[in-house]
Amino acid sequence: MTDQESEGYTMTANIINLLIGGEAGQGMVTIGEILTRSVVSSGYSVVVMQSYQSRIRGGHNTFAIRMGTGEVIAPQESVDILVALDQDTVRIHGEDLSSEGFIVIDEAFEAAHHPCIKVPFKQWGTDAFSNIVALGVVSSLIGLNEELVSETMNKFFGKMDQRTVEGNRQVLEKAFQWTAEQPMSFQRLTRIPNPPDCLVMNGNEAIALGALSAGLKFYSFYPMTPATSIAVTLAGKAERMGIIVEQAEDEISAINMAIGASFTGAPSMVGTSGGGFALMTEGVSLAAMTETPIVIVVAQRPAPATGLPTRTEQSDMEFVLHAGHGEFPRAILAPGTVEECFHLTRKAFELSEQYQCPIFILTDQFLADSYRNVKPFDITNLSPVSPGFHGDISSLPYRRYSITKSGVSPRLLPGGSEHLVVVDSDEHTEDGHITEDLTVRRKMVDKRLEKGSGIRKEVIPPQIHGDERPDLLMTSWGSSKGAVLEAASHVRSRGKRVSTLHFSQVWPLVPEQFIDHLQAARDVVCVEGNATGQLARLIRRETGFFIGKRVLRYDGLPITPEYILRKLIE
Amino acid sequence: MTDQESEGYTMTANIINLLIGGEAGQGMVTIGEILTRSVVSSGYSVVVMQSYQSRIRGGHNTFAIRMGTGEVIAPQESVDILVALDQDTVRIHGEDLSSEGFIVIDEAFEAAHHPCIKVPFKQWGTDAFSNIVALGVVSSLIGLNEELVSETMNKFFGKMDQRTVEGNRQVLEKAFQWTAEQPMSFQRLTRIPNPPDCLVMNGNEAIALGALSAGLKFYSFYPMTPATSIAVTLAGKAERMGIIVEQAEDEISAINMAIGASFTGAPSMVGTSGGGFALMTEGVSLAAMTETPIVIVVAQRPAPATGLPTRTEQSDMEFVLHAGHGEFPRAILAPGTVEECFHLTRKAFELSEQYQCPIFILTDQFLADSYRNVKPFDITNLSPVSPGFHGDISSLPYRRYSITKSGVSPRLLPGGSEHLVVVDSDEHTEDGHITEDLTVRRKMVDKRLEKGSGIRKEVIPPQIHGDERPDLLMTSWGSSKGAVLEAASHVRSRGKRVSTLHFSQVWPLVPEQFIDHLQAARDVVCVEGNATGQLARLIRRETGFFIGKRVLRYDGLPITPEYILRKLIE
Amino acid sequence: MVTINDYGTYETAWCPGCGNFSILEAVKQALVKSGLEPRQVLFVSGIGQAAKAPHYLNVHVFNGLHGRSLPVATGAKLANPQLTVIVESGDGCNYGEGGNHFLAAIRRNIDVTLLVHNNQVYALTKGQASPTSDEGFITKNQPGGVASAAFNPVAVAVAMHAGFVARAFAGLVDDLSDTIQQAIAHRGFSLVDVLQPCVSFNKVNTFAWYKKRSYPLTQDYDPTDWNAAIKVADQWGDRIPLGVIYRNERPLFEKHFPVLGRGPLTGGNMDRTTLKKIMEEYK
Amino acid sequence: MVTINDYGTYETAWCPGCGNFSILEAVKQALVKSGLEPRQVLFVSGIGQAAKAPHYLNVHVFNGLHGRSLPVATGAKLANPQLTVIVESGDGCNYGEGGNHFLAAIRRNIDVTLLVHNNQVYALTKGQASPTSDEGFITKNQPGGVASAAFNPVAVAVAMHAGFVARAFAGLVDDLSDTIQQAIAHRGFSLVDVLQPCVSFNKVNTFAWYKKRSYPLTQDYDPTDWNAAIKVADQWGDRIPLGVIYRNERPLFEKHFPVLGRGPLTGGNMDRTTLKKIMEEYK
Ligand SMILES: Cc1ncc(C[n+]2csc(CCOP(=O)(O)OP(=O)(O)O)c2C)c(N)n1
Ligand SMILES: Cc1ncc(C[n+]2csc(CCOP(=O)(O)OP(=O)(O)O)c2C)c(N)n1
Ligand code: SF4
Ligand code: SF4
Ligand SMILES: [Mg+2]
Ligand SMILES: [Mg+2]
Repeated sequence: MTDQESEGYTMTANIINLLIGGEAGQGMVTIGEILTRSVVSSGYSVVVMQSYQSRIRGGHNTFAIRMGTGEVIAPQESVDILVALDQDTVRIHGEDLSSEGFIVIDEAFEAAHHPCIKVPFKQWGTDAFSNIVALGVVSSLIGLNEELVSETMNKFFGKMDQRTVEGNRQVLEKAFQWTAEQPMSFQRLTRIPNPPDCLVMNGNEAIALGALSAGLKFYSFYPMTPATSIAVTLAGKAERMGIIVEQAEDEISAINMAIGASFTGAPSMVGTSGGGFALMTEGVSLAAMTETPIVIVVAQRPAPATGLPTRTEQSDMEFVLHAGHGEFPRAILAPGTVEECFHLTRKAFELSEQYQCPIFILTDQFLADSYRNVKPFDITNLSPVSPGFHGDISSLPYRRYSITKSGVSPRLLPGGSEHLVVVDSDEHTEDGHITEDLTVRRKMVDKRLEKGSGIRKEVIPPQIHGDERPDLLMTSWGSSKGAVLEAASHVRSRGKRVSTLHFSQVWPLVPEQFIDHLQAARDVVCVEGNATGQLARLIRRETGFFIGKRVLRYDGLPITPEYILRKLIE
Repeated sequence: MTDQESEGYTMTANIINLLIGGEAGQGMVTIGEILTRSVVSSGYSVVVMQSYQSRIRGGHNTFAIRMGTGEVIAPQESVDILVALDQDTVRIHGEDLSSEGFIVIDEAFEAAHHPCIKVPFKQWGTDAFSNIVALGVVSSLIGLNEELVSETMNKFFGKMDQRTVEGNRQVLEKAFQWTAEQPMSFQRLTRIPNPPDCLVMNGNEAIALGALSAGLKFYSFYPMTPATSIAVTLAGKAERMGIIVEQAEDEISAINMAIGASFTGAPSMVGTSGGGFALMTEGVSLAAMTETPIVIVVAQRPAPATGLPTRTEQSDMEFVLHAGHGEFPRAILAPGTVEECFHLTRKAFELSEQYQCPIFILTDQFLADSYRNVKPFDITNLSPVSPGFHGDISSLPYRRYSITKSGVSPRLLPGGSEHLVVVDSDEHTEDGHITEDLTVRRKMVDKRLEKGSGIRKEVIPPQIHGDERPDLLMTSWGSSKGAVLEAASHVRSRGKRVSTLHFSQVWPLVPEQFIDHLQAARDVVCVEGNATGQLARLIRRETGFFIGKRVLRYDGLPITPEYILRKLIE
Repeated sequence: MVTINDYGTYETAWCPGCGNFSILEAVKQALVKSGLEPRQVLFVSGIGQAAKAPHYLNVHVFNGLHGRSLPVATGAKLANPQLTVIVESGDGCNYGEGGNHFLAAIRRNIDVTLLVHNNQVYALTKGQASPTSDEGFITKNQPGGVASAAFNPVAVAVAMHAGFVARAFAGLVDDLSDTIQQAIAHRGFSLVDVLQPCVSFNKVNTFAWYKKRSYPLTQDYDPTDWNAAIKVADQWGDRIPLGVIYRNERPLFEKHFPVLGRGPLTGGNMDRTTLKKIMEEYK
Repeated sequence: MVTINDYGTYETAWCPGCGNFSILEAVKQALVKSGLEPRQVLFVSGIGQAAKAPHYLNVHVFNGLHGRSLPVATGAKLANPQLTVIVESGDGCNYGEGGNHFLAAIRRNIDVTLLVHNNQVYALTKGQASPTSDEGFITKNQPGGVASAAFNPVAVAVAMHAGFVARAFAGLVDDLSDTIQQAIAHRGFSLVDVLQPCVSFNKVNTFAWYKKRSYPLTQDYDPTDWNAAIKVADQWGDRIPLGVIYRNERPLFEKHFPVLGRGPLTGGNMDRTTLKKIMEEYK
């Protein structure tokens, strides 16, 4: 972003955007994670944006931490502190430096014309230590407490022998000292007296924890970026939590396994990305037909096909909405924050158990990998879902698909009672057996679709913020939530009446919840991480309201406030 | 249908609807096909509606031939001649008899209170002959020429020894004689003097022939009703036509094989139904990303999941429209007649070669199995598609994905020139190599989507029939074409101004082609073979126009004129 | 005590004379001999003529997608290891569409029994070649004859050291039910490939064809000897061995998951204390 | 004459020290020794670290979906039998996601060469178990160790009488390129499973680990003897045989299609006379 373009975007006081850049394998993520944790422990708010390539060593990756004393809700493009672990980082990100920005760099590298601090990274030990030097230098620059950083680092590295711990500590200390001695003035973050207890986690971890809190018992998957870290998180806790995490031979197996597990009573979830989800679509239809609860996480990345496997995009909404042959109800939750990842995953389990159908969580690489500070979840009052039917089966023999007004039939678990449970992927009678009776067919279609009415009643209304009769209303969904809110407040600060309409659930849409707002706005623009404006199209389909203006991003990077502001000017 | 319900539906003179009912394995299809061919050879027009169960023996199946002296365009529910090969047929279809209708039945069965002709089916020989008796009796009743039926039968059975041929002929002769001697008056079809040469084929055969005429070289598939007969048709002609038909290990393989074959230059097609198509969705996205031409036939049947495997439905339009992760252009052709099956398949090949992307043919069991009389296709002037680029590659080195204004890049075939051809499912540079350059990414997305503009220019406009400012406009798509037209003319005959708007291409939609008509109508009703009104939703999405009234059918049977009339009254 | 009547009698959608009837009979016998009550047993099937079988049994049934019964069975068994889980489906289902799951099930060695009605043809879809169709087999879809070699599931299973590998013939109901009983009793994955005449679409591999070629393994055959087993498994064509061809005591998949020792994974509960601790780790 | 330079030199995205480099080198050598020019050769790959290899070769490339290279290769080869078609991809790609296609390719015996970079791990996705990971192998996704038995592709291929089955080691570039050359020369489906150390995610099956255990088959070993081959194929763990393990002269898939004798199936033409005759049959 050139200075000119960023004009519209004024830095908020007491916010620092730090970006670490380097090759894969240089330990950038390690510095980044320790730093993030230290920053949060110091009471600041963070939004992390990770950007990496589909390779294990080399290339160019970045780990950006935007931190602040107030609430930080979005990533930022302009960089205040650029930690360059290689020369490429200077080349690629030098131009992103903000007016007060500078580069932290090894003395061996060139900073071109940019302001910089050259650090003797190798001075205090081997290569292995230079990451700790970098950590120390930036921690000191930001104004973090050395002791706190040291502790965070030790906790992060886990069990190590005393000598290593001591060695690390010394290097960190020296880095702090060296930095203090440098003749430079940089606006540190204001100290926060009694920092509140906060968790640090990314979107995928929050989904995993949300699922555990909802009583998840079975997770099956086939590895696929950016969904894999859900599996990693769950696998690491599986034994302790008494759940099964199984890597399947392919995605088809993953979803069918989860359906099998759910059928016998285990709250089940699968996670994947676009291409893997494509392979699951037949299973989605199976879950719908057999009325088996299942939660499906689709972590989006740029497509078609393999696309950009490690980048972000919001281009699978329509695919997920229509995935699976035939017609059946579903819900699609699209968390906008890490907290929402947790809570909407819980909601997904509740909906799926209640309506016995597939429920989706639609996230993306940006949110999946974005660490944030979150207030500890109070799980004391959160209960797990309780699969199956708990009342009396009044009419015998038991009929798995007995036709009810709500479309929801009493679900028993095989082995859980005296009754036999029969389910079928063919059209079936109330007792679950294959049928070719076309009258029954019609009734069963109606029954299944009727569940949609129930789901509709539980839709999360879109969040509306800002002025009442705005000149500009921005609609958005999913992970761009913070960026849109922040962009709106910037526009507002320039005197424009502006509001935002953000969807954390994109299906079903309930027009009454938002149509007035759309109609009240002079201009409506939809902000989406795709090339065609999928939400805008869906809104028109459901309400007739046409949104002609679009801020779209599809280069693999997340939507930022600056991006929106640039595009609004264009 | 009770008499009361059918009130709205007056029989047209000189149309007979004959329905043969019986168990699977009784040879009903054999009688049906010979009869259909004989009827067409006699110069009549036909629409066949086949209805069968997902089993090989037993159950209850029907083969209905609606025939007439004028144009017959739709199936019919009320039955004029009911050939009951078993007692169940009487029970199930007795009530469908029209006012002049009667049953043709073995003397061993009961016709209840219905008018009937009891035939001594076993009188002239063994069980094996009784189908020929049935054939003879109804042929005689309709007024067909015995010689012609006999010839058609021999042709149908193919090579047989002289004794069998003679035996069959004698049985047929006796059946004709016997019928002539019966004391009954039935309004035969008016003889047609010099019947024109006509072909008899069903929708799937027409797709196969259309594909052959378009230069198809490679067809891969995994068996799935109701698509399999495309494969059967092509397999039977493969060697003669110099093409390959390969049964794959699964649908995933089928589409990937076809993509591989197309990449090296063979015009390729796959065919499947909903569940199999679900497994192909990742491949659809691959074709889009690698820009490999491919034609995909989706023959719909009731879903979700296995549903009713042998019945019909129109519920996969939205699924097909959004199938595959990511965003890319496509076209969906939905033939409404057997002729359209032929011609739109050709168009699919042309579009797919021209725009190097997946093109869909969306049909259904009703049309797939529906035999019709069609005027012989004049293939003399139809040329095959010519894969690849035929001009000079001006800028070297050759770049498979060179960015052009139209989005279409010159496509060379590997081995077809001096140049190397590199294609990639990852985002790629112009020369086809994997890239993580995000500027290139954006350009490539734009390039691929730009092809959509070209496709839009070639959209088949929806067909509009009837009154200018109608009281009622019926919209429809695909296989219900004839039924809607016929229903409209019935409504019109009762003095109402009515028109129809039928889509044989459902994507892209070009609003300017039809929006005026929608707006000019007092009432608009959409007629669809699904439970949710998918075309109506799509029209609203693309135009904002809301169609509130719907005639939907989702019991597995095709839409008939009578069904529409009944629902319009409701 | 459980009797064959407990497993019910249903009208079927099969052709008269089909080998499926004897298999159904043998399955019932095996269940009774195993002393299993209907509600202890879950049958999982796919789509095909064979896959309809569970609808004709009075048991828990999950009739899923074509080719995907093994994954469903795996999930169901892991979630409730107390159920006896049996997959019953066709050769197309398991070796064609579901080939990858067949390999994975063998590798896992989960305690699921797989009964394959192997009629060497896709019957429900009206007679296409299946993976087990012999090379040269002619159908409407393969008018020039099948061009691929036939898949020998028994050989592949033995090569992969599957826990229990047997072949049986629908024409010998008692032997078949014995074999099924053993397969159910075996702790680990067990395959019973059942030669099943299809009278409508396979006019080559008929009852007589199987009858003539198949032979029972002798008493002294040792199914625990892999070297012997792989050779026997390789036989097909003129001589087709019947019986338990291979068997071992490989560790059970379930044993790798301590949690499975604690009964079904049924939901409705959540270890709040542990989860709270886990949350702490994110501080 | 073609030289190694014709196959180009590219920057790679692999880690320093990765076994993939030697495989790439061996592939180039084999292509040169086979006297093939770049434009005669089509490489098809899937997704994974191994699957990037074709991008580092100056050849025709189709880099498709994870697990689906064999079907693409099959279609490509059928449509243009004049191309030398080589699939190069990982163990996850071919034995995991693509397991069903592996079985089908063996059954077809189409003239395609399959080179599997077998590092016993999913590398590109950062170190999950692959089908060939040994039981007990620990990863972040399998913290309790892999619970399934390792897939032995060589044993399965031999059990299925694949046309050409070999195992090689990335650490022995000359042998490897020899083996690849033979695989290319073989008419029919050929598998070369290449032991490939992954320095980033497999700290168990390292260069040294493979070096220590692998041994070349002796001169007098007869790869046409199935009985011997299946036993050798079964070896894994302490002793890992290298070389051509099995080979036969099964009929080529392509031979079943007379049309393939007439050159590539390239479109642009249509036999109008025959089609007119066919149309007549619908009268
Ligand atoms: C995904 C998918 N593909 C194809 C089909 C169609 N189909 C149904 S049954 C069947 C073949 C069944 O063969 P097999 O498993 O051998 O059973 P059989 O009928 O011979 O007993 C096929 C291909 C389907 N239902 N789903
Ligand atoms: C359908 C689908 N599922 C999952 C992935 C994610 N994925 C990419 S590479 C890979 C594993 C690669 O392992 P392997 O084939 O052994 O190659 P390696 O990286 O080890 O060389 C996976 C699971 C994908 N791209 N597509
Ligand atoms: S078609 Fe074959 S397998 Fe199916 S029921 Fe009939 S005989 Fe049995
Ligand atoms: S991760 Fe492993 S396989 Fe991939 S390049 Fe690095 S060493 Fe090689
Ligand atoms: Mg079968
Ligand atoms: Mg690997």
